[in-house]
Amino acid sequence: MGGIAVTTTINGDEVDFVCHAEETLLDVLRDRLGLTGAKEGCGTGDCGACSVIMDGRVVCSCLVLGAEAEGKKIGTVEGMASGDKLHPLQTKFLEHAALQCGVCTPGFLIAAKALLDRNPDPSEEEIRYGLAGNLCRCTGYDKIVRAVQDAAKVMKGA
Amino acid sequence: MTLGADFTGQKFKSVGTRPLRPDGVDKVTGRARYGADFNMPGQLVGRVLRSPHAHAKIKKIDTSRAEKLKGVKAVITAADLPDLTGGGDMFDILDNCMARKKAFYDGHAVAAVAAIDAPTAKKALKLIKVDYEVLPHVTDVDEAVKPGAPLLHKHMFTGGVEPKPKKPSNIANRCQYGHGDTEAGFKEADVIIERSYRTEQTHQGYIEPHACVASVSPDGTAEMWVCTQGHFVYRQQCAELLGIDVSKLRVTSSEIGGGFGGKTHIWAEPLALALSRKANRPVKLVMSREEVFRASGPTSATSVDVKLGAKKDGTITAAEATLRYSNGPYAGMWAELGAMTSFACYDLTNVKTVGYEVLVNRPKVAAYRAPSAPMAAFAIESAMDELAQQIGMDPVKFRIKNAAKEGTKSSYGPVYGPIGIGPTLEASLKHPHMKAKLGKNQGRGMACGFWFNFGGQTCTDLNIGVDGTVALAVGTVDVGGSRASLSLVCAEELGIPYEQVKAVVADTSTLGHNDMTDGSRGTFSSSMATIFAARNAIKVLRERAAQMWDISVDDVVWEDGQAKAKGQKHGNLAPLSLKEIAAAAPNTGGPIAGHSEIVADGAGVSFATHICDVEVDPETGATRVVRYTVVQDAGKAVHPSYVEGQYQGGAAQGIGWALNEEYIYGKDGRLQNPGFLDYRIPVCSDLPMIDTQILEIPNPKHPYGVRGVGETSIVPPLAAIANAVSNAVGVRMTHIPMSPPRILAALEKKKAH
Amino acid sequence: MVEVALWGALSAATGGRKTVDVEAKDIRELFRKLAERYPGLEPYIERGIAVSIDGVIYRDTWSKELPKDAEIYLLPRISGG
Amino acid sequence: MQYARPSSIKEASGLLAKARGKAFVLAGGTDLLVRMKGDFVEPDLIVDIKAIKGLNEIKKTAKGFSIGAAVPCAAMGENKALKKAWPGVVEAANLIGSDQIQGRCTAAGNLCNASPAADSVPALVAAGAKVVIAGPKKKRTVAIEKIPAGPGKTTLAKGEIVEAIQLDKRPARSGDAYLRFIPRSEMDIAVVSAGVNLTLDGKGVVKAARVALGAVAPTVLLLPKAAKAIVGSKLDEEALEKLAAACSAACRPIDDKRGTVDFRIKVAGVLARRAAKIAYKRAGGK
Repeated sequence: MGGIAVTTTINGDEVDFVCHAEETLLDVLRDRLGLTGAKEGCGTGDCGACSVIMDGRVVCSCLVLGAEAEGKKIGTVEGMASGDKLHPLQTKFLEHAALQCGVCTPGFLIAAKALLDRNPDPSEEEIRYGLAGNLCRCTGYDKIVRAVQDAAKVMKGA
Repeated sequence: MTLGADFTGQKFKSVGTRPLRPDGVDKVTGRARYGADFNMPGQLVGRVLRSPHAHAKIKKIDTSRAEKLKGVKAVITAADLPDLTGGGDMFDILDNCMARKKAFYDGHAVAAVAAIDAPTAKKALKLIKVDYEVLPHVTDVDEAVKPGAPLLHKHMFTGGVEPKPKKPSNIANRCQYGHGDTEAGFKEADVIIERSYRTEQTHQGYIEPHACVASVSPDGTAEMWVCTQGHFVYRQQCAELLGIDVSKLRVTSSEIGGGFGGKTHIWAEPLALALSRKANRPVKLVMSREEVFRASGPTSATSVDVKLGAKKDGTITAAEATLRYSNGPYAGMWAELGAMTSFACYDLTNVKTVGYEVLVNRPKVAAYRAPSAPMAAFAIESAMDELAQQIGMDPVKFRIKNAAKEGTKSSYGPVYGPIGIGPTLEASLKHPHMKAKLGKNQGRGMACGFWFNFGGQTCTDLNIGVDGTVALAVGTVDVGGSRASLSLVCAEELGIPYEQVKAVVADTSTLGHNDMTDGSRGTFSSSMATIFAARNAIKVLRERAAQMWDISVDDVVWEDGQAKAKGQKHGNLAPLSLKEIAAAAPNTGGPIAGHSEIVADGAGVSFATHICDVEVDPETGATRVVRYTVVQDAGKAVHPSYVEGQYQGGAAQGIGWALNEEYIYGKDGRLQNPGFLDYRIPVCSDLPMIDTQILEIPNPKHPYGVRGVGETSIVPPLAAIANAVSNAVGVRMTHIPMSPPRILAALEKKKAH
Repeated sequence: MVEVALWGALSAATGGRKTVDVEAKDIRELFRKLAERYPGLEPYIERGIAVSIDGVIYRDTWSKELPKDAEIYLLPRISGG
Repeated sequence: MQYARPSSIKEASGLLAKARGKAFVLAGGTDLLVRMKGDFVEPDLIVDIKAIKGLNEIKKTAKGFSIGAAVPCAAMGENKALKKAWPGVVEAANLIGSDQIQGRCTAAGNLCNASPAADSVPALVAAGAKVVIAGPKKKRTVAIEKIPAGPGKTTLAKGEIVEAIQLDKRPARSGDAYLRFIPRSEMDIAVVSAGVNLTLDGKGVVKAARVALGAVAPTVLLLPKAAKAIVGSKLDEEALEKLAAACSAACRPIDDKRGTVDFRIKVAGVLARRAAKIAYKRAGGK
């Protein structure tokens, strides 16, 4: 059964792949491109662990077909650091112990980056509603919100 | 080799600080590899066919058409897993992995395939024809004990009852705990209350579905990469079920995406191994979220009756509880744990608890964070709150008056050593949260909680690198940051900086057997083993230093990470650092290491008191948690950030359980909400910040005073929120979760009369 | 001689006795004597019993001594979450 | 399964009309891919409409707004003019799922998925929206409440695709609002929901009104009787009571894993009252 040839951009690099019509972008990232940062927690858009940025918007990659990635600009957690310098969100998540098992962390980092790109100075409530699409079962969210608040301060140069 | 495990009350340099965890960067950059992130060349995709019926006899399974489908490399049924267990618990695990004669619940595995890709595997499952004879089912814990309820096992007679009952029943076992004479106690009471409570079944809710890659070779050796809370136990059990020598099965624990007890039990792992053996190719088997809900190990649904009697001055004269816990199709000890923990926080002269293990057509129950304790605490702490109210006594003071202390005979038997229930109550009384103002439709509630804690088999290797840095290999899986805490303990005992230690979780071929990371034992037992391994290494380091200085080892002491020569006659000898001793190792006897293989014992229990404010919308019954405080005793917080993380995580799970989480079964016995849309765990915008206060009452049986803290925090929330709702809108909720429809119905009933 | 208290199911297997007096210096001797006197206890000992000595819970390590006047309590092995 | 990405609506509806097996339109995909993952549907053809020019635009003309079928709900929330004119419609569209879902899901998709609990539909029905439907041969425009036919079913014929949702220019002193009940604060499907749209006269008296309820019947309910209860009033207590009573009386809900019959009947009235008050204030009422 022939696949669909797709050309897209991931973390700034041009990438070609072939996928089945029903294959999701998440399956492509993980099983064909070896980018296992995005995780499948549910496959139905309810947990956010597969979040990536596509053309500037945070989306669940499990609810996007691989074929739809044609010509898009995709950002995954693997692309957040620049060289060996971590993104402020990555640094603050570590400093605040905002992760325990860490399986939801890639999704949270992507969603928090999209949130801060759009709203550089969010209130606690705006952070909590902005991250409501990402489930975490270990932390109770407290330290995640504090890490995002701290990162926002650093990124604003305050 | 134990060199005295007792608490010494020493001052700490590293322990108690908050460094970055050693495995953190991989986790924030997406490099960390979890169960489903691992692949082996030539691997096949494994998929499981599951029963759509709640209770059905399996008459015949025709796999012929599936086996013929192009791209299918192996198809297995229970016939491919001959019973090597000899009965008992292991047989139940085998039967649960794949149904042998009967499917006992919606989702019970009946067959499995391994194929070259997912579409082929999916098609193959559809070609397997199973001939079921559907039987009547029962999924409710109270219905299952009624006469005439459908029986899961024809030959199940209730254990723990003398004389042995004649008729079979769905009650697998009865247990009893307590002391004194409750009848007499109730006669002395001025006030008696009797209430019945129910809690629905909930799931641990870890975000990572179960996943493994298994590879079995015809020469009897095998390898498995799996997300688990205990790879040694997984190896032991999988080897037994598959008939493989334990030492020939190497199991590597991947990073684990949450467990909370749900990954202390094998589910599809033996199927992946069996498929790989049959196909002679590695098999990757990853559960879907729906499969995790239908066919892993949720906790029990419960039905608990409580009777309490007390004098006007607040002294409890008698306390009784009867606890029915659903076990799924196989007998466990879940009600027994409930019966043991029910009144554990209290100093009672007359107490009696009776537990019944009830079998139902639901998935096999597994541990979920302080298993069985939250449900018992919900019933007891709600009743205690109501009793205090009827006597007109402040709920915290009522508990302080009856709290267990050192020397109290616990309701589950033994006398307590030094314990923290009193201090957590005193601390909560003084906490600013207790005096904060409440708004409209808001209420405050509190509750206490307890969990055992235990040690168990642990071994640790500590190797001094050629450059003097330290590699620490532990066998307890790190779910919530224990590699950071164990590195701190190792650095403390060796007297070197934290950054000089690198802790890893070793696979089963590099360390001796380690028990599961459960029962909050991870940090407790591995820190003890790490301390002894470090002390053994120090012994070797002192011998090597003595050799280097050519003096007697008795004149060498280890201080601040260095070997020092004692006594004037050695005055001129400069201390030797770890780096220097390591550099000379080739000449002084070879690699330097310290090992420790122990049964860590003397685990100290961990008590907590929680305070919760809620706001209830009287027109819709919606409840919102507006403030939450956890006060818990940690003995010694090795890495305070991760101790706080355990307090906050446990509370959040408790809040979800209290308000929204439940398994919903239809009349057809099928699970209606196997997904994160309708199995509603708390989202970020549901919760306030969760404030924590760590108390440190040292555990005398641990060198640093450490207690296990991982589980207690889930015990109080159910009752704390129920009591807060009652304080806010004046209705006593007796059914968990307190979903809006249930609260609204209770409010309507209250308005009606 | 030590006085050993039995939890629910164990007392059922000894004909309802709540406590038993046994001459034993350590856990191994205790289990051996109990099994001889009450064969009904065999399966429980086999599955693993937790031994509480003065309020501290120990696994069934045979060499663990039983101090003369200590409070000994036998409990089911507990699994956690 | 075949995947097609036509560049014109004519080509798209042609593909759907000629399709032999089961064919589905893909806009945001946040419903379709969930149903595919759960094996509720196994499409033979998916027609992705996001490459069709004009479908991902919000056009503002003298006659009102036209929202393309491929416009993600997040974009509706970012359109200041639309948000100012129709706050109720936009807040309903923005309540569908998380930011991750908002970046993909569309109001047209929400409509065509035809869930009785669809969030954007009650607000659009209250707003009196119309739907432009492109068929293989001709186009037609119908009132939005005509589209849902029951859980998962619409009145669209084979080959027909929703091209845009239109909102007419509003009379002055108008306001709309949408509220829903969910057990959590986010991420849930509405247990019950209410959309109210009204216009006031110079003295703050309700001149015209439309009231719609979600998740209380096989399709969204447009309730003229409930609207009549508040027309002619300044939303005093008595009018609000009559509104709530009319809404509760019209409900035909079911017991399911999200809510009970009694709960939905009672809370439908509560939400309608609260939404009416918000709409009234937005329309300039005191």
